[in-house]
Amino acid sequence: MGFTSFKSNVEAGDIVIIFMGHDSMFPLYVKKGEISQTKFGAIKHDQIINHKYGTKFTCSRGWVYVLHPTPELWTITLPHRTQILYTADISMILFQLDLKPGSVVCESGTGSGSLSHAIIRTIAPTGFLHTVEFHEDRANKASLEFKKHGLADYVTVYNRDVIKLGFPVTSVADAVFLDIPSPDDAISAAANALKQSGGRLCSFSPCIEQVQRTCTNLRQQGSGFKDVQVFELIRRSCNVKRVFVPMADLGLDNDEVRSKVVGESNVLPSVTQKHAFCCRTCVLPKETYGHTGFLVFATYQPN
Amino acid sequence: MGFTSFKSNVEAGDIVIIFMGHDSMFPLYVKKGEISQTKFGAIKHDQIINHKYGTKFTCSRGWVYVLHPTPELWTITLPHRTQILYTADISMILFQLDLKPGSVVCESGTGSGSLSHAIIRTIAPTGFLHTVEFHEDRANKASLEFKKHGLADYVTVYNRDVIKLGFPVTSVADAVFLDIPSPDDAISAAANALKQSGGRLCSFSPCIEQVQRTCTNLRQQGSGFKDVQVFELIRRSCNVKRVFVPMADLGLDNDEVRSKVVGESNVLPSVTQKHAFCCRTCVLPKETYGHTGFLVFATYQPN
Amino acid sequence: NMADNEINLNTTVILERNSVLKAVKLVANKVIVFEKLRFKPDKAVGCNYGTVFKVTLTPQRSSPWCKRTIANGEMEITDQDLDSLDTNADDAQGKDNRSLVDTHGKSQTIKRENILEMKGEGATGEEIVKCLVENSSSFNEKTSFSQNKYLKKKKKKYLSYIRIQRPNSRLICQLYQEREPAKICNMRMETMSQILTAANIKHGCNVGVVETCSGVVLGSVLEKLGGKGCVVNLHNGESPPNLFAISHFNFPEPDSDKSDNDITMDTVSEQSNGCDKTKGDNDIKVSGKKRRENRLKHQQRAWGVLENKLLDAVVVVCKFHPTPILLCLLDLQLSRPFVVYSEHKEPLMELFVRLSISGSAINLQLTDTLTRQYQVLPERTHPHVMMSSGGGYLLTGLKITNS
Amino acid sequence: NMADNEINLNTTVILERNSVLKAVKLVANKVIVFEKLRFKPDKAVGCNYGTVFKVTLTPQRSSPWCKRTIANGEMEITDQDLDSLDTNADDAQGKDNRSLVDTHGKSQTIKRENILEMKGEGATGEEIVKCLVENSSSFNEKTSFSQNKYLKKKKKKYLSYIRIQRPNSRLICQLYQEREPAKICNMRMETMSQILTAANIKHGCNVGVVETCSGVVLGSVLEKLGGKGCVVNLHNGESPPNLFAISHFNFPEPDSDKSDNDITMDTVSEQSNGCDKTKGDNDIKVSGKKRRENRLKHQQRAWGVLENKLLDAVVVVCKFHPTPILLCLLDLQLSRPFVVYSEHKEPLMELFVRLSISGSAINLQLTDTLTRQYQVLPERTHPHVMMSSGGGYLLTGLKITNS
Repeated sequence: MGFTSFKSNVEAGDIVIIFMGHDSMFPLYVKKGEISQTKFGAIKHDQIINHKYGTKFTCSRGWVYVLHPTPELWTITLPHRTQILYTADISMILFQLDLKPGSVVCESGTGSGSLSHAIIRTIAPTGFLHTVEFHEDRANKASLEFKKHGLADYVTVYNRDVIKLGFPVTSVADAVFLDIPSPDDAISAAANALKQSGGRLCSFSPCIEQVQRTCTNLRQQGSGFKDVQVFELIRRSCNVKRVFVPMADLGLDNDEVRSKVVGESNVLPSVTQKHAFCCRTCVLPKETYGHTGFLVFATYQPN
Repeated sequence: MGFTSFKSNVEAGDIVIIFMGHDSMFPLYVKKGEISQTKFGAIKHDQIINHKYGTKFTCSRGWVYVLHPTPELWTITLPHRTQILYTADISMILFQLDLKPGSVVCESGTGSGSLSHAIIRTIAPTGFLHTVEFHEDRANKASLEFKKHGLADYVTVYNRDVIKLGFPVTSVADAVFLDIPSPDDAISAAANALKQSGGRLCSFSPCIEQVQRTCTNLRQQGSGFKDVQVFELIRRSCNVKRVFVPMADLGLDNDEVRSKVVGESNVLPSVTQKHAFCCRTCVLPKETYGHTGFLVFATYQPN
Repeated sequence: NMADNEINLNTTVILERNSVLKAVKLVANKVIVFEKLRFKPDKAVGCNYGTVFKVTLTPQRSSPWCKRTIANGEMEITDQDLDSLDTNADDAQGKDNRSLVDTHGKSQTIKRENILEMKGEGATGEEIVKCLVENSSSFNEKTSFSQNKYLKKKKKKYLSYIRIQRPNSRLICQLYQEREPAKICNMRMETMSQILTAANIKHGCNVGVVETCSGVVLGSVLEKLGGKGCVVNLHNGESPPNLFAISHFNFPEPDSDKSDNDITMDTVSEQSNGCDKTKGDNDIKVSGKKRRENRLKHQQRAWGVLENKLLDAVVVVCKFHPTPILLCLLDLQLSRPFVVYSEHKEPLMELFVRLSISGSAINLQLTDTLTRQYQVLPERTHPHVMMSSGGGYLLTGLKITNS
Repeated sequence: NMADNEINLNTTVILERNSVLKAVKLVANKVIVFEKLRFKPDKAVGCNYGTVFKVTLTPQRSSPWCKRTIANGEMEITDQDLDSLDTNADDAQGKDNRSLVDTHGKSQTIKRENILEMKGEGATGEEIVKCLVENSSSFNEKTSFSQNKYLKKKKKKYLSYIRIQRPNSRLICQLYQEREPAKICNMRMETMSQILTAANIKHGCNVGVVETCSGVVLGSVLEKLGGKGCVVNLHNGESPPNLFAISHFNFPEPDSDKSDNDITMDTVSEQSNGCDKTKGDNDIKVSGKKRRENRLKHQQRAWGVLENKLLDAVVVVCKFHPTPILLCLLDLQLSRPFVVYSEHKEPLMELFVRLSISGSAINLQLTDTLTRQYQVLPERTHPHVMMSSGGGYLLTGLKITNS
């Protein structure tokens, strides 16, 4: 299914992403006979089936694009069960954990499954994700979701307290990811899950206090962890817009003023325009995410 | 003298800033009969005297500009006795402390006097700075410097431990600035120095641990402090440069390729240029100051 | 001296409720409407700046023959600590919320209608909060931490504390930044602070200002001059721009007898006439012969500063393309700074290049500043989650001559 | 499986000394020169990746008849923890340095010449450090904290620990970022990571790559394909670009018998011929008939992917203007992503506009990422003082069709 492989046309049972605009997308499970209501009108699923991914689909009050699912689109459209991780952090996590097809990963907690989908995409089909979620309801929902997304072969969800009981597997993981309230209490659990030949660890924390304790424990003599690094990523997305900057009325008919502004070389005639200077510029949104969380990375390499 | 007033021509006894290039400036005390060696050759002080500020001065191997001193130029040219504060932080401190002519300020420690000069500029001639420095040698040097800069009327330097002994004055300050290793231990000293009718406090700390303790103490019931805010400023300076982006050889002679790239509307002929696309862009230096320190601000308003 | 710190009628003050600021002129017996509160300011007179007042809620009675009678609230001095009501902290982060189940507000049996009814019956904020707590099925199951947070949130909503502060450059800047950023060209406080230092604004200097920031820049410069010096305000076209914020600063009126202030806002519209004519208008409402004379005197003085090239600094913070404006005003004294703000980078890049090759400026710097605000609370310390981006750009430099 | 983790001859490894990285191919009995050390790698063979070795210093004897004899150091396994030698932490910050007087190095009586002499006499690093401590007049006056720091600093300089690590995308990226950023278009690690996710690189997909990053991008994409799929590498002009970094990844050679890897680096120079001809070259040094056949097979496969429009992703990370390149390659499959990196914003702004009006792409995002690294140490936690700025820009989007 979509997250680990590609197809060209929509089939019943697929999850697709309906694109109505840059900030208006939602996931849709395609089911024979069903109809979904959108602000652009009804979408009859039967009409989507066999529809080509990436093409327009016309509703009564507008048109949408039917998109192939990817972990990145899923991240921005998924139903939030918790705070989720966003794409800049996810990318850095996958990269710094050295994940690739075949990697075995332990994750806690599963949360809304935003990162889990991205991990599975990267480690499938030969790798495996063991993901632990303390909260029973969330664990069940995540498990169901993975099944619906055709990912059950690559992941097991465990409802478990990782701090008390550790990870369900020992010495098999290439990488461990922690996103729990007390990551510092799970350092030995992480070490146990990791391969004796070594691996990588990442802990995500919104607050610096957790980071401080986590680093202290990672650096403790005999922990087996090395190369502790802490990052924070701020990703800014801008819009390219044409802006018109008005010109002040400086009386350029006056020769004295004109000579000051234009100069001898006449280098920048643009600023002698009467009404407005026009340029293309990058406009940042008024507010952006200034902080998502801190990423702590370390290498496990017991002596 | 220069820091609190303006003059047009250099006089003996002045401190001037010699500008040899954007990253190459130094301060010079003008003294009759003296000669200073620079990379552009010797500067005879007698020739600078009566020289107009802001004009060229020709040395044997190049020319320099003789600039009027300002606290901002002083900050980038002063002899470092300690870590110093830079202009983005200094600006925010002056602004958030509500300083203006007439304000009375208590500072600890004086350090290299970078901030002190900026404070005096802003509060003179009717305000006063009480600045406390633990380190004797530094206190003496700062005191001497203020005298040489004609600022003695607006500032007193005290060699004193502000944590043990508090500020030398009580209930007179409109603002208190702390840049010491344990600002959290100086909160009541700050409160004592501030006017009973209220005032502002700023504490500068390079590390978050100091900030955490300082905020805790500021927020303690009965401290008299309110509106605690913590900022960090990252100022980036860029260079405007013309860059040439080379064009790949795509075989635009081929009609098929050409139609793809140019399109029907021929909107962007610039990209069909053979060899390079030229544009003006902002180039950031490879490395910039990513962190100078944290600024904690609070209002003192005892009930 | 302490009397300086007293709230007076006929001055502008900054009102604060739930971190929202508003500048308002206190007039005897005149109702103030602020953040859903209605009250007369008279009781505040004589209190110190910084005092927190409780304003009783307005009972809103509705009956068949009188849809809604709007009464005024009463002010009452209190020593409530506003910080302790602050619930902006995102306490949830970092807490163990593993076993929480979201009840989606089902635990509260008091509905919006009930609250309106209570208000109509004249219930106090305290009574409403108490009722909400008693009727929340989940309140007792919460941790004391969560109970506290819940109480704070409700108190903030139903108890009506306001603080009255003395206006200054910082608060006026903050007010515009948060409520009407477009009216100050989306400039932020840290940029304002850098403008004042880069332009080396100090007691007694002559500053040329071009701004379209509602007077916030002009007022801030005036504040830092401290009663001596001269600000030449240059504006575009015939009519003076909106300089409403100037009135918030409570500057002594130039012609009032109390004033030892040598400054006025001299608006010289000569720009449109090639710098050879003065023709002014003044935003401070003036009347009477003496005022007119004063105005003329000030305009002539400003004009003299311009004509004799006595400017110590030039500050341009406006919506217009800054290049021609700065080039026109570059006749300031040698070795003096100029500062230009623009919301967009491109116009400043152009000006940067133009000045680099002109030989009339050095130490050119094109900068932007990223401000990170931090929440520092036990176990919850981190940079603010939302950050305002795009605070514009500054170009600073020093006037020199090549000859 | 554990044998996988052993260091072998004829593979490339990453050497690390004092946080400096270098990729080097281990060849039996062949001297490696790295960060002033000279040694043969043979003793490392069979050890686990991650092992730390001590390399004895090279005695440098100089005498009238033999100016300098360069001998090789010896490798020796050790369990030294490299982190404990890390002195990058700016410990001074936040410490009480109020009564410190800078002695400007006057407290050390051992001079540079003495150390060179000791080295010449074959003294070990330990001996040198011990001697330095004994001859420092201020060492005993230092706090134990400062003593520790001093020791660390000297140990780092005179004791020669190296670590041997297994190469991967992360380390190779880091190596170039720190040592030769210009060779990867000044791209940083966080950008590389976003390229891989935005392009949705996964097992078995077909990726079109245009890069001038020494093969770092190509190698990273190949690594994430995990042995299945196809990378079509398109390059400018006749000769293939420098792809040296590819060799660091230790990919199985396509024609070796061990290889179950279906991928090769197919270099198709058809771009310069309007996409109608294949003409390739392969950076992996090949020889022999079988290899040539293999190469041809791979090139044909790559060509097939292009011609049949089977690309699942397009990645452009190069020094060239990206607009015409991406427009040429926009024939990828529908609802598939493309990612374009550029060091400068302006070319991407142009591409952004061009794509917005083309109707062949949606979800366009032009982004940059600010990375803050933190020092987290007791009483010394803060963002790194120096920050690399200007890590370039990314434009990402999804291919769609309007018809």
